[in-house]
Amino acid sequence: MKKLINDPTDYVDEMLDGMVAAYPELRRLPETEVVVRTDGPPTDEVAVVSGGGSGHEPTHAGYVGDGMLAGAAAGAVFTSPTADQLAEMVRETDGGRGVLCVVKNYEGDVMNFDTGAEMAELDGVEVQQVVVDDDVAVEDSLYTSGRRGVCGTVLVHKCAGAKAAEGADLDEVARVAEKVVDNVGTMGVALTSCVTPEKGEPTFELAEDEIELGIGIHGEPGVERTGTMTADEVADTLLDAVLDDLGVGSGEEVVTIVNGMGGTPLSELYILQRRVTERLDAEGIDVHDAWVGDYMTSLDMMGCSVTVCRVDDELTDLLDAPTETPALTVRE
Amino acid sequence: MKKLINDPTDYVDEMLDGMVAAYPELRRLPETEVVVRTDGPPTDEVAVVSGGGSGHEPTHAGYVGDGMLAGAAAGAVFTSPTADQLAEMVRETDGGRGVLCVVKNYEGDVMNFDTGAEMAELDGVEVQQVVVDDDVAVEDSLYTSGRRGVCGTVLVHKCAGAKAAEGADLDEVARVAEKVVDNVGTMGVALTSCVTPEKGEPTFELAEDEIELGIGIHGEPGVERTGTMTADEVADTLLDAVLDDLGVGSGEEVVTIVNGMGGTPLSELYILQRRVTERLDAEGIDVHDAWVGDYMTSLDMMGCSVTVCRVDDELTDLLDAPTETPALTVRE
Amino acid sequence: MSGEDTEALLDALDRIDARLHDEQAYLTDLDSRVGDADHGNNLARGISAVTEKRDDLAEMELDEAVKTVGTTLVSEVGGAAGPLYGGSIMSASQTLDGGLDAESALAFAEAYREKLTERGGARPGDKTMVDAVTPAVHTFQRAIEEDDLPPIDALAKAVDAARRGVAYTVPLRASKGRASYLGLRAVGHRDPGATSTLFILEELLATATD
Amino acid sequence: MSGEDTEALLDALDRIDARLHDEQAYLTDLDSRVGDADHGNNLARGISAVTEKRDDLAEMELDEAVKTVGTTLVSEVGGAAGPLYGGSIMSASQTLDGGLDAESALAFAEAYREKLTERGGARPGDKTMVDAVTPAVHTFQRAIEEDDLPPIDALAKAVDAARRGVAYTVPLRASKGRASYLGLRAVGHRDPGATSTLFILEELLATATD
Ligand SMILES: Nc1ncnc2c1ncn2[C@@H]1O[C@H](COP(=O)(O)OP(=O)(O)O)[C@@H](O)[C@H]1O
Ligand SMILES: Nc1ncnc2c1ncn2[C@@H]1O[C@H](COP(=O)(O)OP(=O)(O)O)[C@@H](O)[C@H]1O
Ligand SMILES: [Mg+2]
Ligand SMILES: [Mg+2]
Ligand SMILES: [Mg+2]
Ligand SMILES: [Mg+2]
Repeated sequence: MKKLINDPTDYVDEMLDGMVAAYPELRRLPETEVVVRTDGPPTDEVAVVSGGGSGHEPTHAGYVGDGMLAGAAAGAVFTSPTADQLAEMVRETDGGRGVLCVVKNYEGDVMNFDTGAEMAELDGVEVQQVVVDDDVAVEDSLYTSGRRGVCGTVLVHKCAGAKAAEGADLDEVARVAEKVVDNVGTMGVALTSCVTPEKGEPTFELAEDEIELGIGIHGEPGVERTGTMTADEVADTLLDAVLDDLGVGSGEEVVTIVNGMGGTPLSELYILQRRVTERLDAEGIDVHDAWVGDYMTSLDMMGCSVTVCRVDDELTDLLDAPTETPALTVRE
Repeated sequence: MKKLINDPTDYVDEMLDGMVAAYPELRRLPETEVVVRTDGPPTDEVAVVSGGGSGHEPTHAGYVGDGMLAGAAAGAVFTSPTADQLAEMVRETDGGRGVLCVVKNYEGDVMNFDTGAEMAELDGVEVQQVVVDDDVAVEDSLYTSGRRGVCGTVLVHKCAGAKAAEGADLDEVARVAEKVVDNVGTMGVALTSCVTPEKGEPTFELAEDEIELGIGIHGEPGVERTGTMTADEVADTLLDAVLDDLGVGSGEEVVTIVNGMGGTPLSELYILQRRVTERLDAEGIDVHDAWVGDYMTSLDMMGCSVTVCRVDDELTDLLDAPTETPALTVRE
Repeated sequence: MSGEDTEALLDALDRIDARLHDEQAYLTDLDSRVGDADHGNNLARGISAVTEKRDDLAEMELDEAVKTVGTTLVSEVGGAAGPLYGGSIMSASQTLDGGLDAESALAFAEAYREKLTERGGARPGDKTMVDAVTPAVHTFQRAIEEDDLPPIDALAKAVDAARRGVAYTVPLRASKGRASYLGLRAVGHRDPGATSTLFILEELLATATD
Repeated sequence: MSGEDTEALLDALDRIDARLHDEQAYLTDLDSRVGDADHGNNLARGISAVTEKRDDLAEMELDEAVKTVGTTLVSEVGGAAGPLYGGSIMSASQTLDGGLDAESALAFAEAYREKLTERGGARPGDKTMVDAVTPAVHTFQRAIEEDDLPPIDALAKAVDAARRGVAYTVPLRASKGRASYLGLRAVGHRDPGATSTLFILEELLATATD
């Protein structure tokens, strides 16, 4: 499989260098894979930070900026960043009002963030943590490590970041983040596996007439392999699963994301969006905003996910608040 | 090849429906594949419009909005829109100050835009046309239909749209557009062919150890097939060709685009950007702004293009002017 | 029904419709070698739009019907083929205002060729549809004007000439259209537009000899 | 150089370094079946970072050196394996402050097992590295404490037990880690972390018997 890379072991380092080259408003903390705002942490705001394995671009550093994240830590491809990098990020972004860590629910991420937070707390930083587990494909049961955190995380970044920009305190920012977590669900599908730079081959094999439902964002195999479907069938399958899990119904208001996994053209995402809108209209569910694009990807995977988040006035105000980051800009 | 589509013949229609569903600020002109601003054409501004075959999303309709395009016409995949749709777009977007058509240099596009403009002129609309031919891969010679228009076109949209938003007249808006055309160059490379929805198979075959240099944006074969290269070698090859063509040198100021062709992950584009910045720094060329992302794609093609545009104060002001479109938002 | 000529036109359109759909994948495949893999799809979409208007066409005089075929192609095909095929047919349709005979067929052919070359700027040898059209029209003219052949025989000769024109495009590099970007790599492939022109002429001949 | 024990540690690390690089693709491939295709790369990156510190380690007492191995893994590996391997080694290193003998080896093994299960919350049968570690540690304890075997023989038995633990993960579904998302589809694949644990134990044994 061909890629536009140099040495695979330099993948993350060179990607981050390119990113800060393109966005002078971002900079790397020296000797780390942590990206923060060049103009320093806002001293009058809670810092919302995130991080995780690489390969999900524009997640995570793409959301660093005014009104969203104060910092983002990048691990190796699909591998949680290490605790000391996370501790460094927390220490560096704290402007005195505390730090909220937005963590996706993977054991590696949770363990490393836990340790990182402990280390920063020893240095006197106030830290809280919110764990996002929006993937409805996997039942939360004794037999799993809980549900995974996927694309809904971006909405947590947006709302928590906007709340922080309002000047709210750490408890309030954390409350808003939890509120999004409680109201968001996502389900994904893969048409092809991704190819990691180090392995250079598909993580799983799919035949020409197969798709994989319930995939995560790390090229993990999904929960069910099935025959190919039309775009409308895919939209229905993903949307049904999410609506069912959230119990959203007629008269409620939502924000949706039709998210590409990295190798799917935007045109196909719009074709899916068409059906998602048609379905939500038919069910009497009000769509406050519909995001379409590559928000949380899995390298070059062809596929998509559908996210639905139940919103109220507080959340819509936060979602509509201005932000300026490489991957998301909302004008005043 | 698997795709998230329904019937291939509905591809463009459903994509546009999904797009206007996601962006209420856009609407389709009835019975056409033309997308315009929902709030109507600005009556005090020249209307800048564009269009061409589909398959290049977010081009073209993704650039419709405040500060950029007043309208965009979508043809079938890789096929210029028809003259009557173009005429309809021109008539509908004219707010009384005339219309500038931004046309990419393909014979089909030029012929259809010519006819469409003639038809609208008969209805009393003042129309001017600017033809973009930024692809430096193909020599302009007796043996070609001139150079192709590719990703540099987005910069023409941005500058002409910003000039129109200032209230400039049609001649002035056209002058600015021509100025960008005179100063912009692009070269692209494919790692894989795209797959059109109707054909369902790669347009050309590339072996695992081959890449294709000098491709356009329609899955046309490129100008040279060569062995795989590292990201740095690719960046050098594309950048050298463009810089050489433009004759840009030390002390000059440029804006660059590292553009993905649709199937390439953002992380790889950043890796390319890293080298582009390194090279331009070394050559003493000042980078006013570096755009990285999918601006003009070729369906699901893996590959990229590098665009360089020589800028002066007039152009940087126009590029920095606020705009709000689905694919590009610049804050005040 | 507006007369024998229009009826013949409808027969021809039905045949062309069937043929272009049969050859849709082949033409698209040819275009994928030297262009952007859409020529067959473009023409199939166009001819379908034309035959959808069958009932309306049946009510028209020949020249009006042919003009409608042209405008329909212009407004449905897009790309290069739309204005070239559609615009040339539209423009040449005026020659048929007195119905179809040897003389008006000749005038139509020449008007079509003229508009096509004017619009696209291509000359013979540029590896485009012009390479099928020009020899076909010249041969048709000579057969009728100098050799006094009956129109059907003249058309048969014209089809042969177009076939040789298509073959002639194979060893050429292109100077017009998307194939021109390929330089020497276009050599060895036949031009899609010349090929579709041949298919259409073959169906016209089949209609005439039927 | 800080003594025989540290020298043995360095020998072991060199062997483990070679082994994990040899098995990097294999471990990653295992992880691609039930996880995210990075386990081999994660460990290879980690052990390389450790052996880069070879000269520093050589100057340290055994417990400090082992602790440094742990912190290096924690700060270089990331993912789940980083804190699990690195954190458990770090924490267990305290047991070695008097150097290496049968007793401290036993204490190290038990401390490692305890920290690992505490940190990850996995129990035997959850299809994780715990399935290799737990039987290995229990077997090692029994061999020394009850059967009075020399440490090397005890270690050999522990390696055997770990090997059976790895085999035991094959028919299981997972309840922890990424494999847990796969449900019954994880059945039939060995756990990558248990497998890498076995490889490391095999190299420890090889060092000891050398
Ligand atoms: N300038 C031209 N003059 C004459 N024929 C042309 C010209 N440009 C293209 N063609 C013809 O059009 C054909 C391609 O048509 P089509 O694929 O439908 O359009 P597009 O090139 O816009 O994709 C070519 O094979 C060639 O015969
Ligand atoms: N909660 C846990 N307890 C014990 N071991 C675990 C746990 N979660 C994962 N593992 C082990 O970690 C291995 C995966 O490591 P690795 O692939 O490096 O990390 P990641 O899962 O973050 O990609 C699994 O094969 C399993 O043995
Ligand atoms: Mg991982
Ligand atoms: Mg075309
Ligand atoms: Mg074509
Ligand atoms: Mg893993």
